[in-house]
Amino acid sequence: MEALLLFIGSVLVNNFVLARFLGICPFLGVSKKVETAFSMGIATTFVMTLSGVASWLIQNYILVPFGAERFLQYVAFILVIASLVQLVEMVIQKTSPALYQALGIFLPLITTNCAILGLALLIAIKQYSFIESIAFSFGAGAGFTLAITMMAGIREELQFADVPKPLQGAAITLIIAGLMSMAFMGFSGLIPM
Amino acid sequence: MKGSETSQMNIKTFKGGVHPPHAKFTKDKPIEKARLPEKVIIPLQQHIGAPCEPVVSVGDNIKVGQKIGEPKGFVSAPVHSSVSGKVVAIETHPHPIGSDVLSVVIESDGKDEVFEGVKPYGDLDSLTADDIKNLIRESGIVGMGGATFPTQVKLSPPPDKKIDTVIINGAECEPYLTADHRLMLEKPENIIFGLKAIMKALGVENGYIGIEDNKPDAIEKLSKLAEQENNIKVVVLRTKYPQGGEKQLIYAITGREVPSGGLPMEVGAVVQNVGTTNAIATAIKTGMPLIERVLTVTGSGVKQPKNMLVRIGTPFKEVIEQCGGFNGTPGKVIMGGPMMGLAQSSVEVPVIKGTSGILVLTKQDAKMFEPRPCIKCARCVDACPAYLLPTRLAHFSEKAMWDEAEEYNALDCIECGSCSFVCPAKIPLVQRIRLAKSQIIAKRKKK
Amino acid sequence: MDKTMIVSLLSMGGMGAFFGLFLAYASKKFAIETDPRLDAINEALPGANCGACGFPGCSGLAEAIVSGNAPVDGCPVGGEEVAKKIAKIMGVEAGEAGERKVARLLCRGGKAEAVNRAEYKGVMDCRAAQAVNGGPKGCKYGCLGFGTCAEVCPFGAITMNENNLPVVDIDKCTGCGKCVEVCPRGLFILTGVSREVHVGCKSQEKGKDVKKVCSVGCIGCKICVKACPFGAMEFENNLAKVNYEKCTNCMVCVEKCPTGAIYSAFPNRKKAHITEDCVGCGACKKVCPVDAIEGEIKKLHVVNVEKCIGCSKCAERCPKDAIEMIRETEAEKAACC
Amino acid sequence: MENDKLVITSSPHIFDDDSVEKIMYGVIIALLPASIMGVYYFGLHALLLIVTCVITAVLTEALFQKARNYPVTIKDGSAVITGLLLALNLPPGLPAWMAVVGTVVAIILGKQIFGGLGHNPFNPALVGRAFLVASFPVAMTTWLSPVDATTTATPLGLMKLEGIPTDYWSLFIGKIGGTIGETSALAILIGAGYLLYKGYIDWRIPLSYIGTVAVLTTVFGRDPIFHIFAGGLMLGAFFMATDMVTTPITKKGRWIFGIGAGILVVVIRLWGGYPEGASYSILLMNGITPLLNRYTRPRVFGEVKKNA
Amino acid sequence: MKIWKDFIKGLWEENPTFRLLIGMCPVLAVTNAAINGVAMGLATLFVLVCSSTIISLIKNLIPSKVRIPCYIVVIATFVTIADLVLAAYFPDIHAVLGLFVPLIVVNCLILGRAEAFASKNTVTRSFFDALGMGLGFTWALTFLSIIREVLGMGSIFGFRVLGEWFTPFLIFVLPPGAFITLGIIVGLMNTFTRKTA
Amino acid sequence: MRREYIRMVVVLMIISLFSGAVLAQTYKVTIPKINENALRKQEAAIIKVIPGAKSFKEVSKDGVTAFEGLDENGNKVGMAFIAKSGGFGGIITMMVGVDMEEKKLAGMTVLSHLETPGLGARIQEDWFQEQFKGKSFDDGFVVKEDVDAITGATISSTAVAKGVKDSLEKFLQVFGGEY
Repeated sequence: MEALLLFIGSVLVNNFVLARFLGICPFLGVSKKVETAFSMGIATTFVMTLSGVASWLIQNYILVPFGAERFLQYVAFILVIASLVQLVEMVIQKTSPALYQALGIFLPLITTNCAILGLALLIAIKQYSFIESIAFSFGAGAGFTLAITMMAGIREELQFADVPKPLQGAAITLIIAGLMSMAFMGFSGLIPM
Repeated sequence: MKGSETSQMNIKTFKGGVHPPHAKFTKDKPIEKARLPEKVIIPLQQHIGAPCEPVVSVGDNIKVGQKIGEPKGFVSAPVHSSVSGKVVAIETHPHPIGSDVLSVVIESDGKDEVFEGVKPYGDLDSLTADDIKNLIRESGIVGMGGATFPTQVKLSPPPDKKIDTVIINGAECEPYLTADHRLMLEKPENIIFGLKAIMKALGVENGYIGIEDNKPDAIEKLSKLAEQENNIKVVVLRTKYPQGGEKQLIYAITGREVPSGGLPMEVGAVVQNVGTTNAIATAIKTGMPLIERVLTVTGSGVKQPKNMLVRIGTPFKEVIEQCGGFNGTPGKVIMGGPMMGLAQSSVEVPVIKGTSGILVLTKQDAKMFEPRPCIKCARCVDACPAYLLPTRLAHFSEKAMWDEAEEYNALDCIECGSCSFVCPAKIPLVQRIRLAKSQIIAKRKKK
Repeated sequence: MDKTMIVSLLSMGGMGAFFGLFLAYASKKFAIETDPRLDAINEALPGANCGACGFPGCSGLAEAIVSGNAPVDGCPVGGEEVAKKIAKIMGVEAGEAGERKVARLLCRGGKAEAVNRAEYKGVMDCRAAQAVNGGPKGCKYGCLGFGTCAEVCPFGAITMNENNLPVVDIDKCTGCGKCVEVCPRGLFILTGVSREVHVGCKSQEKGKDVKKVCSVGCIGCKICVKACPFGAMEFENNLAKVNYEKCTNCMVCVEKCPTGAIYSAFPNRKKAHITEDCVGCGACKKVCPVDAIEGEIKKLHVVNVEKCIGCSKCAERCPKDAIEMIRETEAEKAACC
Repeated sequence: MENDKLVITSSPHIFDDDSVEKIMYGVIIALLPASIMGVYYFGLHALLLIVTCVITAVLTEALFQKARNYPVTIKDGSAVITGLLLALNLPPGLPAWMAVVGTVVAIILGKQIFGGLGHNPFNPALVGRAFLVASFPVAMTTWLSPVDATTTATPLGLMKLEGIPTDYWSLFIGKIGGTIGETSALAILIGAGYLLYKGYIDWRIPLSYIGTVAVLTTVFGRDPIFHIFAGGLMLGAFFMATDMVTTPITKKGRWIFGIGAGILVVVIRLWGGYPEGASYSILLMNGITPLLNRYTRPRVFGEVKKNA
Repeated sequence: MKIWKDFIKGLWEENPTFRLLIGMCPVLAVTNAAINGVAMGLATLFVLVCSSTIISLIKNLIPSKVRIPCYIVVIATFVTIADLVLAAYFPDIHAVLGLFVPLIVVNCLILGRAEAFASKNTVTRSFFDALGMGLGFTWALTFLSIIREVLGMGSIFGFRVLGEWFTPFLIFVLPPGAFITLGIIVGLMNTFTRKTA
Repeated sequence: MRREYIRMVVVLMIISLFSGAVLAQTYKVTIPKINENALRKQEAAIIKVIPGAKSFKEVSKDGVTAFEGLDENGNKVGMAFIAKSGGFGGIITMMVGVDMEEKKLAGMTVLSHLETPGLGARIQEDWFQEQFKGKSFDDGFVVKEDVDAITGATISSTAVAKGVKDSLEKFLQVFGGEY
């Protein structure tokens, strides 16, 4: 039950993009087309869940026992994430070219997605249990997918709109993000986290 | 009153569509024979398909019904002289479809002498299916509802397509037009006769005549005649545009959907227009090829709206003059009905086989509204009889997103105009979609 | 050494070694053959994979650049320097053979010169207007003037002037052919950038019919055919046509055309100019079609500027390359006279 | 001369006489009963807010279009609707300057920066309201009693925070605390009836929206009638969830829109931090409308299923 | 001259926040109060300058295939240092910036500059480039956070600058306000610099 | 080729080692300060909620942690414990001080929260925290009756009150018998 609430909470209430400001770069960059955005979301969710698990293991079985969590945490997490992403990319490339075309090309982009590192750190800070970590990671990924796909849908629609020149591109995207974030405020108070 | 009773119980229709004002001012005006024109301009292409080659030369004396253009391909139809007289020129001439077309100009000698070759083909029972198809081809008969598809081609489906239904389109769903209505009232026996000929040509047992319920008199008349035939039924259709669209008509009557991108024959149906059916009957009974047709001259811009029997090749101007001329300065002259007709830039163009009407609108009525931004009210979506998303397609077209337009089935658009008609923002949806269609087809051809 | 230091050195060193080995192994195992330009661009890009470009990572952008779906300056992080590098990489292939081609318009009948036969309302697009009863223009061959060419031009090289005619900016035009493709009346041609004289009319109507609808159409008088000193004017379907193989840009036809249907891309012609290197061989004198070169054998020759039509024949012939073709600008002309 | 030329256009050549303006003014007429009831219950300040919002909306739109060098289209009535709807979504005691702020935000951020009418992804009035709620949470949740003009709570607030129900009749005629426009379900229904009769709104969205709320509240053991009549659900269902610009164009999409919004309302009302969720539910569904349009494309006439 | 150009471009022309739009997460997250904006900007500046300089120093030693992991290690090291120092000496600021200090590691600005500039240029140029970019980032953050604090709280650096008459627009210190304010600023920047772009 | 791989490994390893060394050193320098900061923060909170306390001592019993406040002489002057509650935006953590003799609250202060700035965040304001001082253990802690709520932030106010009440009960179950 806790895990389920955590999942819903990280999708809706504390949406990674709209409330926590994590993963803004791909959110602004890769949200031009719905298909691409959705694939990006799925790939991110996948990597998030994996790295959530991995960083939980590292935190609880390596860093904490050695008493190094305070000063080696960042380096360790980022290295683990980077290599994990690379590993996943290679595995996918080797095993399923179709999947690689759909998801793999997004993987390198995910390394520097601060949502992933942010997630790993949040798991460490909040001291979630293993199951909670999985639910939280998956929810965060789902929230990211939801937000980026919504954004892409709106931006596709805006192709036909007569947006003032200076606002085109990043500016209007940011404002839409603001309006979306405003709409997501409707969920605040739903689940305290 | 039996007919009207059935009509109440059993009105058939399709999904979508719109209700434009009927404006059928001429429905009680009997067909009037037009004056013999002094000069006719007969385009050598009055059908979809390859143009004809002239078989007469300048200076030749020719008679009514004489062939002047020989078709060059399978999808084509010959062209005949509609007057007797002298060929004065064979040159390109403006054509109501838009581009200039090679045309034979004949000066009438006023005698109206009939060509020797024109004689009745005899009794329907004595004719074989192939005889009928041949005589239809020889008579130059094409779809007279406006599409001008050569009729014999429609009647010659490939052997793997089994046709089991013939539908006569008497819906006449276009506002203003009443030519078919009058034809059904004045020549009902010809319609039945023509339908029987088509059924025989195709070897089909089921014949339907679909008529919209705003023509009760025609329904009654044809129902009475149909009662005497055991395999012909009159079907009452709800008055709704585009009830007369081929695919919509087939759906309303048989419940079958013509596959996307396919032809009616794929669901075993053939649809013929009332005018075409009458032309077939006339050709068999008298041997006279298609040299004249009934059309409606109407609209706010003509003084006396009428239904007229006009020789092919008569310039629009002459026809309009016989209806009392223009009512003030004309704003728009349209060949066909207001929903799908073609606006003309000149009244010098001749009446062709597909001219179902000449609609003249005053400056006032021809006024166009400035398009407003789309408010996504989706009325076009509700109206589209092909279940498309017109607003979306128009947007794609505007941004030259042809691939997306193709994906959203732009090619399934039948250009009926329902979407543009209902659009509260007055966006030229049909025109945009048409542009997208032409671009998609051009792109496909390239590949 | 205390515990903290040991732990940290051990774990960091271990990780470093592990990832080094891992990457070394991976780069060997998963090496894939790719477009060399792709690798080069990948190398040039920042590699931060931040996604600010809108593509999935740096390699995504590299792929898009190679396939032409993204501009060379598509990376906002790398800025100008990276853009230059990529442009260089892409430029290797773009190095052209032969002369650059540009688009030219073959109609001069704007709204001032050509009449309309009807009033068109609806989608302001040439292709759409063409489909409505052949468009509103009196001339069936002339420019419809709705600017569809300007809209599709990916380089912004076409603008519509006040006369409703498209104007091609030769400097911006890359000769991509989009306008040629899109014009429903086929009024654009791609020719070498040095081709300056063109017949600005495509009407195949007879002269009197052309006159009815347009004051700058080709009326089929054939004066240009007779006037051309090089036989470069051809005539078919009631229409004059430049044979670009033979044309020397001498502009005689431009001057002679009674309606102004023939035009040159520049307002004034080039003039031959004989330099000090002239040895007075007289070869130029022989080829000049208008006898504009004066001077005796073995002496410096002089061009009669008044007579010279700028055809470059003499320059081509000169064995010493002593003749230059110079275009006077309007300013220079004003200054010297 | 030009005038004597025939006009050529693409078909069709006749048009329905409905126009954007007619639809907009139809909606304004339909909003009048609710506005009148609001003024009747809450007095002159409510009227002041309505007038302020409408005038501000029109002026803002005109100024923005002027600044962009665009033709000013304030006559089409869409700005009036935005202003009016926003006003009806405000608490009756709100300071007028806040209403002005909300209206300016609604028109500029909600509508004009996307290119004006027809292009806005979110309902402008709701953008304005959400902005105000986030900016001035206290003022935006201070309700007046229609009986004695003292501060009170909305029926939903009473229910959620203190568990006090309100009787049906008061809910229906609007003798309750709430925003200016949402109090009287009766007045809203009169306006909605007019819109449905005119065909300016699609019945699918209000039906699925309210229906979902009724079903879900019943399932979770709450009083469905209370939840339907209390709060902004009615106003939202008939006037904001049916806003053509921000809702799906496909029929299936509209069903999903209504159901989704219904679920969100119930979730927010029963478990969320706010007592009321109608406006957020619509805003959120506005956000996924492009996706709904995309994935609920109707089957094309005669489309053959693949593999069939 | 060249160095001056390297330095100055980050301030305006290629301002990472308003022009290049990179490293947006902290820009949005921590700018709800001026003090946070400044602190975050300075922390990033510190990491950026240090890592750029170091990377530029060792650029010739690093084989290209492991360059990214190497850069990441360098950057992460400096981030950890910054984090520890903040925690030790500025505990209040550290508490507010929280998660976003470690996230400097994945700020594309830093890795981007390392890749695009420091790995290809001299130490001096890299230093000034990083300094310019870092200062550009800092002023952008400060600017944004001042606007948000004034509108959302009526104060700057915690001091109330607008009188009691001012009712703060809370939304500006909430997430939506961050997006909207930045969107509007970027739009305005585009309006005013359109001619040069 | 082989050499290159060896170089890759070696370089990355050296850089990592360097990084490790630097970090360890920095850590050693800063950690005392960081720990002191944390301790001082806690101490300050405890001193704030227990009048007269100058230092504190952590006590644990049955898995519940509490703090004893000590005056300058090391005498027990009261107890404090940490209370947690789910607010509007996230978990609210509070330090609650109790006067065991008078059986009433000695003080309360909010340690951390994620409530809306300017709204729920006002639970940090003194007037709000002060009202808990002197409340009897038997108080109902019902918002709007026993506790004044913050306008527009009923949920946050309720969360604080409920957190105090629940934690107090838990605390009293364990430590209640000591006096």
